[in-house]
Amino acid sequence: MPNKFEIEKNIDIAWCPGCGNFPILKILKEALFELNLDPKDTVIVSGIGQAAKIPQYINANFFNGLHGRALPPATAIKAVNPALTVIAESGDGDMYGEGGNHFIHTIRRNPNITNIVHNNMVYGLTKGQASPTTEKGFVSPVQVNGVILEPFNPIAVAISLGASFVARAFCGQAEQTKEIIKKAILHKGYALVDILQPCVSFNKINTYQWFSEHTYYIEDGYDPGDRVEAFRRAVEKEKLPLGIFYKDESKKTFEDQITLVDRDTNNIQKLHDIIEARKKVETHKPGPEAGAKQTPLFGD
Amino acid sequence: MPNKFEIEKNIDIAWCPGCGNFPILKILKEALFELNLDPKDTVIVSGIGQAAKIPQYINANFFNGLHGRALPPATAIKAVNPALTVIAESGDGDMYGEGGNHFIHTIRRNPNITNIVHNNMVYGLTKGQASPTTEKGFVSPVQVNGVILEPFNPIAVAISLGASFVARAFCGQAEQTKEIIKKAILHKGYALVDILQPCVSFNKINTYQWFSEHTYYIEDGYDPGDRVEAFRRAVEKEKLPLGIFYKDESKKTFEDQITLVDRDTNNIQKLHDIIEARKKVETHKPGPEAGAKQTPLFGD
Amino acid sequence: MEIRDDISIVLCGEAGQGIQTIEQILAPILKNSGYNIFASKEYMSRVRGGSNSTLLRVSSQRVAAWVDTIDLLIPLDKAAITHLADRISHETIIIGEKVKLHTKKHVIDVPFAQVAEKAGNPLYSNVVAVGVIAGLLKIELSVIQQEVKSYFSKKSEEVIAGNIDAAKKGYKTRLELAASGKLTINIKKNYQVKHNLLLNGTEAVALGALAGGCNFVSSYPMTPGTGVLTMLAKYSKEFNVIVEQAEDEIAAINMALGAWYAGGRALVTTSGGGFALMVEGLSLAGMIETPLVIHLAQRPGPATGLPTRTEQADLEFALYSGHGEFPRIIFAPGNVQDAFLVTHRAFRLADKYQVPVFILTDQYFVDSYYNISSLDFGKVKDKKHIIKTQAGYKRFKITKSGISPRGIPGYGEGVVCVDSDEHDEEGYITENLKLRTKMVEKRLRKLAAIKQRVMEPELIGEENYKTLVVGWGSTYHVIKEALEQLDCKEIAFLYFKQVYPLHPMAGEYLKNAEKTVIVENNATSQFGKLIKLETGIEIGKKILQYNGLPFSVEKIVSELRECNAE
Amino acid sequence: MEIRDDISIVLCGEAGQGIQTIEQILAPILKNSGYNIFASKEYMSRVRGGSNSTLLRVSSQRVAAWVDTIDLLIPLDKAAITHLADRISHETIIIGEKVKLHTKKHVIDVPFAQVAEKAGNPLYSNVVAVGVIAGLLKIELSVIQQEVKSYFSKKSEEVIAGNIDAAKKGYKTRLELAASGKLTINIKKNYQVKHNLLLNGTEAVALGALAGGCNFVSSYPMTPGTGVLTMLAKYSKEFNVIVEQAEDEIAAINMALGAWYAGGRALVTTSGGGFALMVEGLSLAGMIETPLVIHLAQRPGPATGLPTRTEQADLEFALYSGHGEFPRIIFAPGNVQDAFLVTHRAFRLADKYQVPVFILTDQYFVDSYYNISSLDFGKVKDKKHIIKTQAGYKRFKITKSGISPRGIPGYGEGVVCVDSDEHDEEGYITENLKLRTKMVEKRLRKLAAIKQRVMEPELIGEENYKTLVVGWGSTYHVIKEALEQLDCKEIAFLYFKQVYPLHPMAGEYLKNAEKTVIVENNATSQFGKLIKLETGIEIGKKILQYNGLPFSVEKIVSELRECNAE
Ligand SMILES: Cc1ncc(C[n+]2csc(CCOP(=O)(O)OP(=O)(O)O)c2C)c(N)n1
Ligand SMILES: Cc1ncc(C[n+]2csc(CCOP(=O)(O)OP(=O)(O)O)c2C)c(N)n1
Ligand code: SF4
Ligand code: SF4
Ligand SMILES: [Mg+2]
Ligand SMILES: [Mg+2]
Repeated sequence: MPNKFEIEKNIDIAWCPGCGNFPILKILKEALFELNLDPKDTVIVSGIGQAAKIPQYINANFFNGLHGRALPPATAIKAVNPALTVIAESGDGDMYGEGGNHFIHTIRRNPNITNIVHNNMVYGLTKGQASPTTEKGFVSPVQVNGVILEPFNPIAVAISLGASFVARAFCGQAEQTKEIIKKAILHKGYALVDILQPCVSFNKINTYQWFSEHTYYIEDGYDPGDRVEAFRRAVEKEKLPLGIFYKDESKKTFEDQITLVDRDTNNIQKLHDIIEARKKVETHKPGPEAGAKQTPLFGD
Repeated sequence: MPNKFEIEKNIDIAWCPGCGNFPILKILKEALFELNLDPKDTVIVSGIGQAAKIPQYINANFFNGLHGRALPPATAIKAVNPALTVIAESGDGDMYGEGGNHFIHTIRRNPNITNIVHNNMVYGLTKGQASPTTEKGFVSPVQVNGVILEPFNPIAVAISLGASFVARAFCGQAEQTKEIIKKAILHKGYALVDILQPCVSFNKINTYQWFSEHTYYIEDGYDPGDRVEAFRRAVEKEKLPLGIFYKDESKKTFEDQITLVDRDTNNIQKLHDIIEARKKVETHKPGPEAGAKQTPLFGD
Repeated sequence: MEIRDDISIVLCGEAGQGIQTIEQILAPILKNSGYNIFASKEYMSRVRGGSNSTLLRVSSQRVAAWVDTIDLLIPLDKAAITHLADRISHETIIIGEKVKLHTKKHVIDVPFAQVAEKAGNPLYSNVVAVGVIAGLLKIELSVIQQEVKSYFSKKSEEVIAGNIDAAKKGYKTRLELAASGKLTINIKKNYQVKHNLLLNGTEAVALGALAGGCNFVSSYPMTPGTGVLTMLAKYSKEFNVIVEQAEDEIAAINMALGAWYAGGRALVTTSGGGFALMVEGLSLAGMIETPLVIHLAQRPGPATGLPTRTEQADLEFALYSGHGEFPRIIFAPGNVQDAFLVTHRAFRLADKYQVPVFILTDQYFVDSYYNISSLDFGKVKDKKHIIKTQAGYKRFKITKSGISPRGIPGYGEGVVCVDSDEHDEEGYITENLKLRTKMVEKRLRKLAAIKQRVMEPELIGEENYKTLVVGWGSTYHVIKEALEQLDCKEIAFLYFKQVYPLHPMAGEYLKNAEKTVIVENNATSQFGKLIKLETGIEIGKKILQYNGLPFSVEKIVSELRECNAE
Repeated sequence: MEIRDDISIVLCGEAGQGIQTIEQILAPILKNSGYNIFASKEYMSRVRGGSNSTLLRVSSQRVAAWVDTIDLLIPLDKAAITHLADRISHETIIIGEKVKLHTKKHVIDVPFAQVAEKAGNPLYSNVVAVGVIAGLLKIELSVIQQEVKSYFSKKSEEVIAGNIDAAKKGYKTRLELAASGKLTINIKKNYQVKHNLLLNGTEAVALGALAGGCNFVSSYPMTPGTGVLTMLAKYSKEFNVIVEQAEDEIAAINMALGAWYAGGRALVTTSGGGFALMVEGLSLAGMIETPLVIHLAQRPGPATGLPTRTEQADLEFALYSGHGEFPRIIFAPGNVQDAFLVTHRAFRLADKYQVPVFILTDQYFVDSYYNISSLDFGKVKDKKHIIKTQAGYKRFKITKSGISPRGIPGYGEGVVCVDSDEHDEEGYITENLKLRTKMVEKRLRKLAAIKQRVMEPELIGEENYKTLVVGWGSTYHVIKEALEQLDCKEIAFLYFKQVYPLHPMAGEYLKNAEKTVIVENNATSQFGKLIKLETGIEIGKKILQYNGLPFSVEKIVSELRECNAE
């Protein structure tokens, strides 16, 4: 059976040969296909960057929005139409830099979306400046003396925020990564998949080889239900663990807790009723509750 | 000796009687005084909110900027003039909500500033909406069905970000809080002091009594150098630990690692020299390094 | 002294002294008794101290504008007298606690605190004032008692009883006042008013949004925009509205765009500083042609400015912000009926033209309320513009009108692709520069379509005016009443509820005037500049105010008198 | 064929094929050999595939403008011919690999790849092209060899040798071409040019900032604004500049304000989408009267738009954005000398008037370079406006000019208090509404002071023109060269390097014209609207382009011819 997520016509991909974005694209399309999803019920939401171009190469709905702003529309799309499968996907600069505040608060909301981050530890599209995940000492045209900021650890931060699914993968290992992505999509709630990805043009440090040498898979039998243990793993430095660090299936999703949109509400009639009722009210609705102070009049 | 940080003329404080902001104001002025600081070399940077009004009531320099944006100017002020003592102070909504992205990345920078957050678990100034630290279930005029988001745990997040000093205090306990603030100011690097603070007007849940009952001090002998242990404490839920969770004195500060501004550089002469030198260059500067690809022409 | 048509009552005190309670109890009683009422407030951005005041106008005719005049002042503290010094005349009757007020002005002494204390608690002073006013306005005692009871129904028995007693005691003083000949009020009641609707600007916008099918609101609290968020939250269950307090305004607008993209109808509500953070998202709306409705409630800037005050200084900001070029629509309602209508219309137009639509209000507008006979649903239609997609669906099909039929994901066979980069008809990124030109023109062409359906400015007054006064948004009632007072047939008022694009009649009306005057709550006459740009006509006289307060009828009257004398 | 004055060479290929290398090696050699040169590029926002091209003009006279004409085309791939189809005429000489190009057009066959392969690697094709061009332009072989060697000096011995060989082999083909009579170039050299300075817009702005004492830059990368950040980073040690890549543009602008507050001189550099996020900070700068310099390098919007292309569509955005009302200054340099000067001036004026100052450039401007004799430091002064504070210092002292002497923390006895709320003279929050009015007026009064020192528009051409062509920013050289070509005394060019406030002479110049024409790289004539607003004059003809490319000299020439014929 052909993969419906493949775009049929010839497309012209804007990535460098050898870029880690290619395997991610392939893995993602396969994962979507193997999960038996339908392109017309799948929405890929991205920001701006090299990674963020990914929806352009997949046959599905997409919302390729602003740099750093994939998560808010993704959350809203899922809330308005929970039948859709929603994937928010972008680069490390996009998700953890410009979009850092949405990363924090989207995790707190726990919408049932999958957040895939192509973590190449660099700003690819704008020519090689440091990203939040860049290692100290990395020299770039802007960081001429080398990066001095502590690298952002998305795994540790997501765990500290109570994310309900936290994983790291490496695009050099297709099968494992595909399995992780599939689990993330199937997970009911927010799922972070931080994918280590070489940028062959601008990151000469964190190459395929470097990642191979500096990663290992979390052993079978590891309990992804223990948050403190997950944190311990997350802050390991010598080698970066791969796999699912943490998982909490008991958490309610955002959509499950909010009023859902019924597209066919007849608001007009309801409004009429409300207005007529309001006119008739002879007395005023009760003031503040017992013990409550007067609500002061102010605000900024 | 009178406290130089007291404003001499009569001031008209805009807080509600009984508000936890009063003890914080008092504690802070005492801490600054006891540390022998000079108002003219002290800068208080704040955002907007009830907490953020604090610099208006202290005799010192202040930069009362935008809602959520205290940390970037604080970082810059310290970088431009490291001789100044810089305190960035605001409410929980300001620092963790609107300003969340700066919270993340300022910690990564590790400037030598003190970040004091008045955590009343509510938006005071705008009349009682939920803040990022509001507990689940809290009902407000906007969260009519109660808060459904996971509360933001500033301590855990700061630790996950590698903050070099992370503490929690409770404004109901003046002496201990003052000691923590003093230590934070003396700490060389970014120091977070999250101060639990009742809002008597809009938060009827987290009252003085509630905080007294739901907190305890971390025992003497606790080792604040162990990050994983600090995290374990940070995610405790039954009672909130007070005190210094984590401390790392080995980290270099931002200012120590950047070029410092020498106000009297004679740029004009240097520019002349550069331009003359450039005119004379017969051959072009070398291209990319060996092995480097051509830098592609692109960017977003 | 006898007052017959219209009384302006001002309650003033510290935040927390309960002036809002007085107003909240009185307003519905007065309306239900057949009085036209108007209430508005000016307040400080602080919780304690300071001075806040509420203006309550009670009249036989419809009045709905801010006045400086104070016929009856109830000062709850000493500072009130200083605070209102400019507005107190020797005709102002002051009722209050003489000992507390320390003023040389003549005060009709009603020892509120003493009376309240007798009723159980000096804190009930404000309810004594309720009684006094109700008494003076000849409300039946039982009605007040009933209202006070209901207002305090969630409090303890003791508090309820005490407050009822306080009201009663206040009520009694009315007889003394009348007997002494100091003050009698004989305003004609109109029992039709009883069936009227009390509505403020906030409510009108929120109800208009619901009429427009709004089912998603994502915003970050900011005075004076928050009220609409709160109102929608209140009705969220009944109307199936997803209400989300975003982490910041950037998230708010990007969520709203996501919601529209997925088939929802979303609103954001904010003020200038919050909107400043939405500007990139606005430009995104322009590019991906996703509808968007923005309620921008103005307050004085720059920056944090005066958070609880009023101004009309964000018109140019709304008009020109966002990088790149794309069309937009801006409404600025001047009365609650229009606020309801334009907000409803905003949703329809946003949906139809796939452009951002603004509703520009301000603090004065959202916080003021009055009775109207009803909301007119006449033009309220429930048309949606979503199509079911086919395979090969082109989200950005180039059409003559510039409007491409809008599909949503999951509805039909097509996929719906939108891209913030320049794109082809299917929504894919493109670097075809000829297509770029076409896409720019397609987007801008929608403005021509929009211009076909601009709301005409309303001419209030005689057609053969000599002087034409121009106003927009919240100055509507103030100018209208000022002109009624001036009662000069040669002056007419041109009221704009849609400020962009401008209706072609704007220029026509202006050309016919000998003198033109503009009234704006800002310092640089932003709408005047827009009129100049669009019609080439430079308005002769500018009446500007930027102290954070709304214009008063008196100010407009005196400025227009001057202008006529010039 | 012989070319004598001016040749337009275009190199075109896929990203990664090394056309930039060709240009980078050739430009300095050509300049040092006494040729005037101009180089500019148009490129796609992608890493692979697509077509990018570089225009290299070599001439005996100063030319510095984009032209459509291609005298000599070096296509490195097949797509190049299609990409440039509109610009290739039958006079265009194409030198390339016939077999590869598959075109019916006449191609002078130079088998680049074959030649390169012989030199060691087909990848060296681009350096073969370097050789061909250098040969045609009569550069000495040794000079090229030296330059190629130095360019590749960081690569392996083998690569260096191979490239030198490639250049040599390319060079040789020149003789064949000349011999065949197909192409001879005899452009006069001017050995003065050797001592000239090659500068692009980015460098000019960055050097201007350093001249203005810039010692702090906080920005977030965004094309085409990033170059200035990179340049300042490069010079950061030498000039003691703190360079910080912020987490987002909001942080960037708030850091910059903190830096100025503390005594630094800060710049932010960005493009429209990044500036959109700075708008709240801009308003803060207006309120706390903290100086600020913003380099806004425009690219086509809305939203992400065409990231690597050019446009002039953010003028209104820069002019009107930010909530509330406060003055600002906007420069739009049209040549590198002016870019240097206005950026320097921006720091001085920001410091003096305590307002935000914009430098509005665009992708075409920042990416284009050419030789100039030198940078004129004539007007470059090093005056700072910081005072030492006294106890009781009032940061916002109300003065006649509106400017309050500015202190910084830690320098003097006073404390320096700034507040985003409305404040009193000392900087404390206030709700005194009379003071509010005074503060609004104080802030706006600075505009009057600023207007005293506006840069006059430059009239290029004869005083007694009949047609006046108006341009601003990057169109400068294009319009100028077009007018030179037209060589018609009746047409003059009015060039604005400061676009706001407008100089009073603007209106005078326009009034004196029989016909007025404006040239803008946008779709709605934003500067034309500003002129109309400020001078009341509606410009007669608008020449607009919004396809992402700069205007060409030819386009302006033909539009102006038409206009004259009308
Ligand atoms: C508001 C805004 N700021 C800056 C940019 C420029 N920009 C585009 S992509 C990018 C960074 C890309 O880095 P990353 O997200 O890591 O993606 P990558 O290219 O590495 O895959 C930047 C800074 C932008 N488009 N919008
Ligand atoms: C950009 C922007 N958005 C919103 C606001 C409105 N606002 C002012 S303070 C505040 C929240 C205050 O909460 P917090 O920071 O917790 O301070 P508190 O008042 O509780 O001390 C908000 C939403 C603003 N001033 N600016
Ligand atoms: S620049 Fe880096 S991330 Fe972008 S396509 Fe090339 S290799 Fe991949
Ligand atoms: S509203 Fe809450 S936080 Fe603000 S002053 Fe009152 S009690 Fe304190
Ligand atoms: Mg990246
Ligand atoms: Mg708070």
